[in-house]
Amino acid sequence: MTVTVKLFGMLKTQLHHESELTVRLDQGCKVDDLIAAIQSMNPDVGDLLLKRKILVSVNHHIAHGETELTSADEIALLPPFSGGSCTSGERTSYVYR
Amino acid sequence: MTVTVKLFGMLKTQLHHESELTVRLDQGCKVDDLIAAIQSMNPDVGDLLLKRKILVSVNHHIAHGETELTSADEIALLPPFSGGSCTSGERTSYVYR
Amino acid sequence: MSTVDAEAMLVRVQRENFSIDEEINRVRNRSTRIGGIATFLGTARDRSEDRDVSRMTFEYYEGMAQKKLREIRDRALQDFDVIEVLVLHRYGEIDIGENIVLIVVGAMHRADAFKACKWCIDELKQITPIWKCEHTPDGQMWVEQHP
Amino acid sequence: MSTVDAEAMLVRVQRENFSIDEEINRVRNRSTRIGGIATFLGTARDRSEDRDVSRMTFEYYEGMAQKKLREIRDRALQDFDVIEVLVLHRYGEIDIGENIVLIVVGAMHRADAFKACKWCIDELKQITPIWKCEHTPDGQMWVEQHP
Repeated sequence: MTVTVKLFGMLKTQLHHESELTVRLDQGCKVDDLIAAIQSMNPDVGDLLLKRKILVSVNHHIAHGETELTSADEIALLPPFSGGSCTSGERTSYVYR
Repeated sequence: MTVTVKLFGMLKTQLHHESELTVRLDQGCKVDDLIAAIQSMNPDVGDLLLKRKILVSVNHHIAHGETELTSADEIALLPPFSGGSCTSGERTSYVYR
Repeated sequence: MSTVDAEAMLVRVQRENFSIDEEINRVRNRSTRIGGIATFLGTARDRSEDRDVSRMTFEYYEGMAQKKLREIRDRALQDFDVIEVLVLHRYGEIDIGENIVLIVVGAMHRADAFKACKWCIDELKQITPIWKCEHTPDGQMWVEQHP
Repeated sequence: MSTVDAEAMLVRVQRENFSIDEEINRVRNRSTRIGGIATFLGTARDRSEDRDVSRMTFEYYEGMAQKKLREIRDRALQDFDVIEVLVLHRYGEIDIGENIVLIVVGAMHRADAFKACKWCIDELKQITPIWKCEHTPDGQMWVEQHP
């Protein structure tokens, strides 16, 4: 099956300036399998997914590795959130757009 | 000498609906003497002054009993403040206007 | 507007209602370093303990009230890591739901803005010579609050 | 406006700027029991750590961002003694000094309003899929914040 994965923020830059990614997976695949597939495409992004610095959402819920996927699911990769205003003493890291 | 004492809030009600009080005092009198004079005019208000539920201000500063008074001073009796909005779980007591 | 006039607008006791957008802009315009603005708006409730309230009247001590509000602003600016503070209280007759008091604090970091804003309104209630009279079905009463 | 429409206005992600007076009125108009309204307004600062920032762009995940903001409002209403909560975030290009995010909380008592307001903005930053890109002299950068 083919799943479409939405990309946001710095991930669009890191994954070839696309806002969506299409990934071929076996029927009955899990989020862990999706992460492995992305790891082989882009090891940096794969590592951030494994460390859960980037999260996977399925149908607007944060998913864990065992969550099963279907081609009807709305899947997204979520880099660290940075909404709100810059009002705390946060460390900041940057990725060029 | 004669001093003029400004009245606010519930004190205007308690002291004959006047916004000022004129009190005759000896030269060199202190706030404690003013309180004694008010005590003889209105024991209820005098008691609240002695308990410091009502404060005396002299020239916009909260005064203590030993503060000396002159006829040029701006003197006021300040009942408990109730500015701001009614937003805490306060006990409230009332005096009819 | 001169600096003195702009500062005078940051501490006021006035009869008229105010626009919160306008008051926030006075604070915001003081510095582009501001990243968070905490605001407290006190409004007139229709209940006071177990009494219905239909309206209220605020009285203040002209001169001393403003002096105390300036003290509050100065101390907040000194004791907290904040950039600007505005303190505003109305007097006269105020209907249910209407604005009574406004504190606006601008800071680089939001935690400081919240802390200073809360301190200002707590302090205002303690030290500012302002008095509230509530209009109730039993008549008009001066309110004395015990924290 | 129906109840459903009025509720929908209390949680929004939108490009346009907003009036704080209007948003506060949405909260105020929900109940005459409200005596204190705590507000947090996040504005665009011209510095981010040691970099000059000339502008910023916010991107969000349509659908999921709104869902998370609704969750924040629902949990605040449930976990704090407050009467109404409004949560609003802008997206798109935002100039220095402009509004980014607004939380408005109305309560009977001011301490509850402050606590809930602070919790909402802290939680918003943790769980809402919104991303900021800063325009700096070195180019445009996606910001990743570590509390």
